Amino acid sequence: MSSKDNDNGRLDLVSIRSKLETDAGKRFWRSLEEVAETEEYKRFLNSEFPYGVEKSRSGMNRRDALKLMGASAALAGLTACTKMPVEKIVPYVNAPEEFVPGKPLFYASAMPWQGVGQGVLVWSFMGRPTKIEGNNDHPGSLGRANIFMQASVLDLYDPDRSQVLIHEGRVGSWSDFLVQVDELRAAHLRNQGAGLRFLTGTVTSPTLGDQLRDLLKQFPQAQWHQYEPLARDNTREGARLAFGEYVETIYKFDQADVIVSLDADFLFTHPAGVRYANDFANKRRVTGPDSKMNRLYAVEATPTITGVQADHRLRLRPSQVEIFARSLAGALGVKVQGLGEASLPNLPSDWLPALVRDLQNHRGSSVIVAGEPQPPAVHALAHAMNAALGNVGKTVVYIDSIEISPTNQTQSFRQLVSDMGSGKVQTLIILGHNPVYTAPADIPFAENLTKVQQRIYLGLYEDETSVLCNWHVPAAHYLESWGDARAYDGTVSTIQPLIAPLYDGKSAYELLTLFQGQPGRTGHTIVHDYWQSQQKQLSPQAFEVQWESWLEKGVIDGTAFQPKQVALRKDLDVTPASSGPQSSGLEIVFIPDPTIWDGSFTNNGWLQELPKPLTKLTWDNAVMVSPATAERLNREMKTVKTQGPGMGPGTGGPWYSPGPTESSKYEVVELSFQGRKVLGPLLVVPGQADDCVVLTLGYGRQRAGRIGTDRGFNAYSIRTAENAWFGSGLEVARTNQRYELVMTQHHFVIGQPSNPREGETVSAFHRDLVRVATLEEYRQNPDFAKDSPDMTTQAQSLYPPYDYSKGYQWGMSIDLNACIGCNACIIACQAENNIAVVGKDQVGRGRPMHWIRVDTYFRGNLDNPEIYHETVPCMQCENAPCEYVCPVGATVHSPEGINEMIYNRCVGTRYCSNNCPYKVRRFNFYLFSDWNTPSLFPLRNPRVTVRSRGVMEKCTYCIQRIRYHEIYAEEEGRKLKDGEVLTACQQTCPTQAIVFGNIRDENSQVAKLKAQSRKYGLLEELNTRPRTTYLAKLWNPNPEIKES
Amino acid sequence: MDPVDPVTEEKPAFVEPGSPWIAPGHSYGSVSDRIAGVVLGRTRKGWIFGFAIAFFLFLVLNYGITMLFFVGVGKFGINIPVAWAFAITNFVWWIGIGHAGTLISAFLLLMRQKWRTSINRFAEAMTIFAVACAGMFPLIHMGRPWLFYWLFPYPDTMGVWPQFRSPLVWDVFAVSTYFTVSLLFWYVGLVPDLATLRDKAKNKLAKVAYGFFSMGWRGSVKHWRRHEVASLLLAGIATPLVVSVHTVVSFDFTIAIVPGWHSTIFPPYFVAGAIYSGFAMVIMLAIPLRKWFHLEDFITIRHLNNMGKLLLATGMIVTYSYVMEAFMAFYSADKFESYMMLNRMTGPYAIVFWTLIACNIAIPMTFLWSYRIRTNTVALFLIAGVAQVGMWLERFVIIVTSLHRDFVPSSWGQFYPTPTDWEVLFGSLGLFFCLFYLFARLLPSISIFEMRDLVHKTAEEAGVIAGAAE
Amino acid sequence: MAKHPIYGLMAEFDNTHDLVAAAHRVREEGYRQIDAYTPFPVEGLEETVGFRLPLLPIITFIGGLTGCIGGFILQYWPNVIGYPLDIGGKPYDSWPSFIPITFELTILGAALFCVFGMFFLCGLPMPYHPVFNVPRFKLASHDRFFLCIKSKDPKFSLDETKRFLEGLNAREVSIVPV
Amino acid sequence: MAQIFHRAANTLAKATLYGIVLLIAAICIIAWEVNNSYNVYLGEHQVQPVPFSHKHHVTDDGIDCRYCHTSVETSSFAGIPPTHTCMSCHSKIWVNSPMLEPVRESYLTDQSITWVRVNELPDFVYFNHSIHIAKGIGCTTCHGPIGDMPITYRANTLYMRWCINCHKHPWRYVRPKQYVFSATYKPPPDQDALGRKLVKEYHIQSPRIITDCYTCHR
Repeated sequence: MSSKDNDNGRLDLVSIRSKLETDAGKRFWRSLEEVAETEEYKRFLNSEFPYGVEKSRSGMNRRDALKLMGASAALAGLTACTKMPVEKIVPYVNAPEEFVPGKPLFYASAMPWQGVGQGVLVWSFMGRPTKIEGNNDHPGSLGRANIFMQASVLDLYDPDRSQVLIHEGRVGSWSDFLVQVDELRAAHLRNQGAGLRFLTGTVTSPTLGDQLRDLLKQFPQAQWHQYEPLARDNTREGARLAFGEYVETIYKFDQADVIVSLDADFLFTHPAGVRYANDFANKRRVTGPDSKMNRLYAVEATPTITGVQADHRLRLRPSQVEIFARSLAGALGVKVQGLGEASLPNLPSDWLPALVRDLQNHRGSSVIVAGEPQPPAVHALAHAMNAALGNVGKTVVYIDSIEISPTNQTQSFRQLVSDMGSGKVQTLIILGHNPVYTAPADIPFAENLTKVQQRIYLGLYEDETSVLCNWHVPAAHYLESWGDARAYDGTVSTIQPLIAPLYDGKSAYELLTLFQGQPGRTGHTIVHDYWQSQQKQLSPQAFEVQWESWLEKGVIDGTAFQPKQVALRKDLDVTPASSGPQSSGLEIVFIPDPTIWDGSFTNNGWLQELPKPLTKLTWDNAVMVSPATAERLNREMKTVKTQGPGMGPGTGGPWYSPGPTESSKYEVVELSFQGRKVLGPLLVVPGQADDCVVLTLGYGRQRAGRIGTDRGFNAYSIRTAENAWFGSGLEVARTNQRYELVMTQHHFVIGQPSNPREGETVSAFHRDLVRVATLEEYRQNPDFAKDSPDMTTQAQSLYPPYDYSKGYQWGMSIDLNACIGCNACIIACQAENNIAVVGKDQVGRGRPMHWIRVDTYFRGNLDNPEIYHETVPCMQCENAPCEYVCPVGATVHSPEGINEMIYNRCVGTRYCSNNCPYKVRRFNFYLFSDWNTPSLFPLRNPRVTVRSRGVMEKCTYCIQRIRYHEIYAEEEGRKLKDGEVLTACQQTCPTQAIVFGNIRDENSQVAKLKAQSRKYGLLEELNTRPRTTYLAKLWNPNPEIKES
Repeated sequence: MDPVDPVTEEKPAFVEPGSPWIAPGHSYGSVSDRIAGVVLGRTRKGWIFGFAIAFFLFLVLNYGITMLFFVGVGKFGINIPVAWAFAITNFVWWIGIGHAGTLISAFLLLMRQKWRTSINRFAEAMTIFAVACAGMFPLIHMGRPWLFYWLFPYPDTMGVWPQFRSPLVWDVFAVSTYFTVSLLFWYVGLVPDLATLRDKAKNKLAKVAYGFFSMGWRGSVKHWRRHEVASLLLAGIATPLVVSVHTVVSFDFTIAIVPGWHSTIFPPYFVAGAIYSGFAMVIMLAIPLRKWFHLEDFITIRHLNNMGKLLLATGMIVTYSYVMEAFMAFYSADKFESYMMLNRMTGPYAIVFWTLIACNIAIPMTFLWSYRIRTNTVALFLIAGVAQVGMWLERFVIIVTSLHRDFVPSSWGQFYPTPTDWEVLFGSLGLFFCLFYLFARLLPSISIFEMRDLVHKTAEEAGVIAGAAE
Repeated sequence: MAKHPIYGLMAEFDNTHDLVAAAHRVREEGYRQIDAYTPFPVEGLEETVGFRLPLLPIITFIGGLTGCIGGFILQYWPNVIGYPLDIGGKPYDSWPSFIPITFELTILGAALFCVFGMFFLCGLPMPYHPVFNVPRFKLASHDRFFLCIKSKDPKFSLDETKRFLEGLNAREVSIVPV
Repeated sequence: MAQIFHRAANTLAKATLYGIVLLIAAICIIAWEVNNSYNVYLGEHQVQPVPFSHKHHVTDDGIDCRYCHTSVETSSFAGIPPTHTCMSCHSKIWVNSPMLEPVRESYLTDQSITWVRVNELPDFVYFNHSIHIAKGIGCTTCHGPIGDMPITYRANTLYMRWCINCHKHPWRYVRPKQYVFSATYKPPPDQDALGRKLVKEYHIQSPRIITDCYTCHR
């Protein structure tokens, strides 16, 4: 814990590390150029296994052996007759002022995601950011965070990040780069910027926008292109189609009673997903039989986070959604041109009329949301329907576009590439987003890129794009740089660095300022000066005060856009772009990956290992089809001979020890779409629309890092600009290859009720693990979730019960009605509690480490089942079965009712896990925690022990947070207030499904929730007396719709 | 039989006429020489060959354990939910095998069964080696085996103690007590025979070694009397001990709430199963032993027949337990129990379950009724082997099929053995046979003094030496 | 008492019958410092050599009692007094859980006391003993029976005793040097 | 038959048996002692880059603990003074002392002084200074007679057993808050009565709560 403080008052990590790490630190930090060329480095890049695990699998080397011996001797030495090791302690020379050693600090910042600022609050321990929370003051976050925000801190410390400037494949120097930029600038100043192009993602940052505008002014012939693979072109174009201009739509789900989602995953993939999830859940929060709930109708192809929550979910192929939208618009009496007369043959007859009546009964309190995959016409229809239902201004609000320059990004990109092809581009500056990998298959970006003379790429990683560029400038992570970004409603969020750039990375601002001819300006000056220039009325001193307060809050007050009055175009024409009905063949659907997004998180171990919602697939993507389609394909698929190496087996073992491979090997199929082919393993997903094949993006990367390289298959390779989201005419063929997919939950029993008799999902209901009713049933019988008296915890015991009537008594309530299964709690827990990543092989062997998991169960028919998410942390049973079997007392109960796990006492018999009926305990079968990669050390939460090999671990109700607050409350001589201690999962949960607190305090939120009649405990008949309890799930179906 | 005793070079006082438990024509001296001759004679090629194989397997075990210690317990195929598998299966299996030895030496002694005389020594040795093999497994299956001593109560720097409510701590006490008592019992029995070997050995080193371990035993009346009392006392306390040990081992499962483990029938069921597998092992050791070392005179067909009958009897108890376990699972109407049983019979491990039924019930219970099969050494050996495999599978089924699908279906999983799993299983056989080969070579496999006593009693009963004592 | 250069006199017998008969005669003759050496336990000799009620069962019982009480305290003390902890909601003194270890330690205590008590009472280990000086004594662990009258017996007299023993159907009588 | 062993073997055998018993007992006692002193450097002076004397600064100069260990009342970590703190005096006094050369060098070169840690706990122990201060546990209770230490040494084993002893009987060690930073405080003869009063006054939680594992391990 020592270093000089730099000018920002934050620590320079490099010097910390070089002091703390002697050997490894030297190798890692001081001779990067050497490292870059060594075999070791290449092996790292190609390694299939994440940090540290690979070595454990393939045996050990001498150093490991010595280390293990040393470690075990040291561990044993704590109690055995061994002399303790001498440790050093290193103080500061000059201590930074705001630090109190040992206490965390919080800084507000924002993470740009889809170009939109997501407000974050960052924990900083001794100058190192370790954990991301949502920012309470930020409209897009309200203190909540999603998986990408939570996991972004791992990217900061990713050892695979590019660490040096690369010029023509070799380590370059920054000064050479400055010279190069100067030359380019001079040249382009001469030719007015002809041939100078900037390629960025979606830009909402006012400062960056200002810089770009300035550049375009300096170089009038230069052009600025924007491209992101998941660009919201359809949304933008839909708005323009409806209103004649680009406007942003804001939905007020907290006002909406009836919601219709047309292929829209607004709870998760929408840039405002965190806020929308919060608003949506608030309208579903039930406190008693009198409570009201909103009603969600979802029309979609594959079950999404949003669709699973729908009270009525209609499976339609994406192309059919448009037909549905047209029918609905027609039924609602929307008068536009080109509506058409098509209708859906397989639509249940009572569906549409019931939906229309429901919407019309909720004029002004309903909302129709069109999803990004749908063509502009559907978006325009949604706008028209919202207008017709009187929702505009109530549940739907329009504002100016939050982007600096809203563009049709696909067109912009296509134009750039064609200019590149025709030699019109001399200098291309690419600001991130790895376009070589993400470019549509029919836009030959990579091929034309080499025709550009000077290719400069600013990126976090050495990736597919960087290798094709002359200059690769390592980018600064958002936690290392200054910046700003607009939230979904236009509010400007400030981005401030928590740490000096680890690898001397540059932000986009700092790169552009070079081209602006102002090389000396730092990121701080750029952003600061821009905002000062916007506040000319303030004196410099007053501005500094203002600036500090903005940074403190993380948002700039009063920058939210005001609602804008827009009118539907009179001549709105929604005639389908392509004439005639869609062909009846297979339809291909592309969706962003629910864990690694568009590929920008491919090298993030937390997200790779995060089980995808529903499929619980980890470390891979799959070719997802519905059960009926799988059966049909199985009958009809032709076998083809594939060229090339194919997918390989995944992982495997020798014949006498096949490992989990045989049972989890999936058939690899060849997909041919518009002449392009890709191989992928076939996976059946219940609830998906028939005759469509869903692929997730972001996998199959060639150069991602040791985590992400060569995982899954690349769906971009068959994704065209025209069919960016879906298209028909897909052909699927059998290849006779098999590939191992690894899932944390086994769905092999779905659809095979005969063997074994009781399938996984059937038995979940048989065992009352998920309790569910409709709102109507609940009103009639509020106690439906209660255990029958003969099965409750009142079971007789010969032993007197333990006295839990004093002090704090911690408990948790999880509202299944609010939980949307977004997984944010899992990543929050992983970040908070230093949970290790184990790799695909280990997950396949049943050894994932997540302390909290989201179980998924299906009910009803195979084709369109009801889908339930159940979040399962440790139940903290009062009569914990794990405790009395531990031979060394490594797991005991606290007087506050927490089931404690003491790692340093654990000898690893794993008996506790066997005896845990909920199976929430996790075991370090190997040395899963990375003790070798220096850059990952500062990521760790210093308040939680990093577990070693051979010990059990589990959810602790974030005891470090409880103790932290408890100690300071004790010092102040007061009791803890309700809500003062938040567990990591609770704090991040976008829907506030998880509530934790003192159950003895009757006024605490958790006690009130537990008093609800919907409360039930898992497996209470075992007399475990769980402290974590659930609130039963409720549906609010439309009584007019009879579903089978 | 040579009428002249090779040691005394005189005609023995008498030769016994034979009885069900010993072939005719033996004198005190001849039994002593025959049994001691195995130990004091030259090393045979067959012994070296067999020992080499066992030692190779022992090296395999060492390899497996080294990997486990250095790389981690993840070398086993275990996971969550199946956190115990081969190692604990092996543990219970070996402990069970151990039980027959103590039962023969203690229980049959109390019952005054004469036929125990010729089998108790090697059965006790088997017990000790089996318990040694068993005791190794809880250690190597720990995540941090170097901290094993935390399971023992001692005043540590932390001021904490073992958690005495845990069956694993009970195991520590039960197994270490069992090992200690078995070792003592065995040693007490060996002392007079070590004196015999001391007196017979020609080699100076052997003389010193046997002399050292016989501690100066001289067969005095007072020695014999105390020896007899001690043997009886030990038998008296070893009999409840042997029952308690497998009861405690069964507590590892019954104390837990896992469906398929949490069952009150387990203690007797485990004890019966232990004796079943133990006798199977005794048979499997006795048959080659009598053949290779020409001990057919002492381990007679009647011995094998009796052991076959015991195998049959314990097998029937085991069968009854299986039936009751299944019956109770359904009769209890407990959804977890009944699913567990159904899953055992029809789930992914059904093949293992039905193999176990075949090995433990169908085959032995069909054939052991026949006298001809019980007295046919090859058939008996094979049936004992089948039962041995069956008992291993039984433990595997109890442990793995109960764990792999317990309460919460989302956490269901599968267990697949890894090379390390097989290494330690076969390696432990190597360790056992290494020890047993050494034992058969270095120590008398049959109790010499008790055989002399048997000769005496046989002769007495036949009137060859009438009323000698009175 | 005069110091004798010899330990005693050793008579060798062929069978138990002769040995037991001889032993009775020796006792009747008034000798008390007698010992018999046999290859297996022979009944009916204890009284003749003056063997009283064995202490061993009492020692074993004490061992068992020590193990029992010690075992229970070993568990009771840490759980209730030393460092009480809430384990699975069970009371600190959940004595039924302490029974197995108490039982095992009872057995262990009894067995250890029994075995070590036996060796102690027998005076073992005693690798050197005068009787081993008799050349034919090695047959005592083979098939012969020996009766020894020790020189410290008040009635012992080398010649007389030797003559007496030879008259007892002994196969051979030899002097046992110290 | 000839004797195998010499007659001395009898004595030797018995002596060996008793010897083994004695040897085991001796090893246990020695191990216990070594583990409680040598292994934890108990009372052992550590060689430090600067021979800093707490005795001189605390007793002779009367500097308060908190002058250097600034965060002891507010944070889990008491704080090791930055070089700047040393120089705030030593830029004025003892400016040329050769003993202080490393301090001056550190200040000039901006390189930290690397001290040898004296009171060290394992990483999985989350000791918190501020709560102990707040509840009336004095510095010397754990750090020993710091005012009499010319060179700092470890005065207690800091073993868990040692910690637990106080957590089980806090009334034996608690002192009035005004004496927490006193290096010369001696417990009064009626410590037990005073302690029980202070335990109530300072709301020190019951031994069962503060001997809970999660008090220190997380």
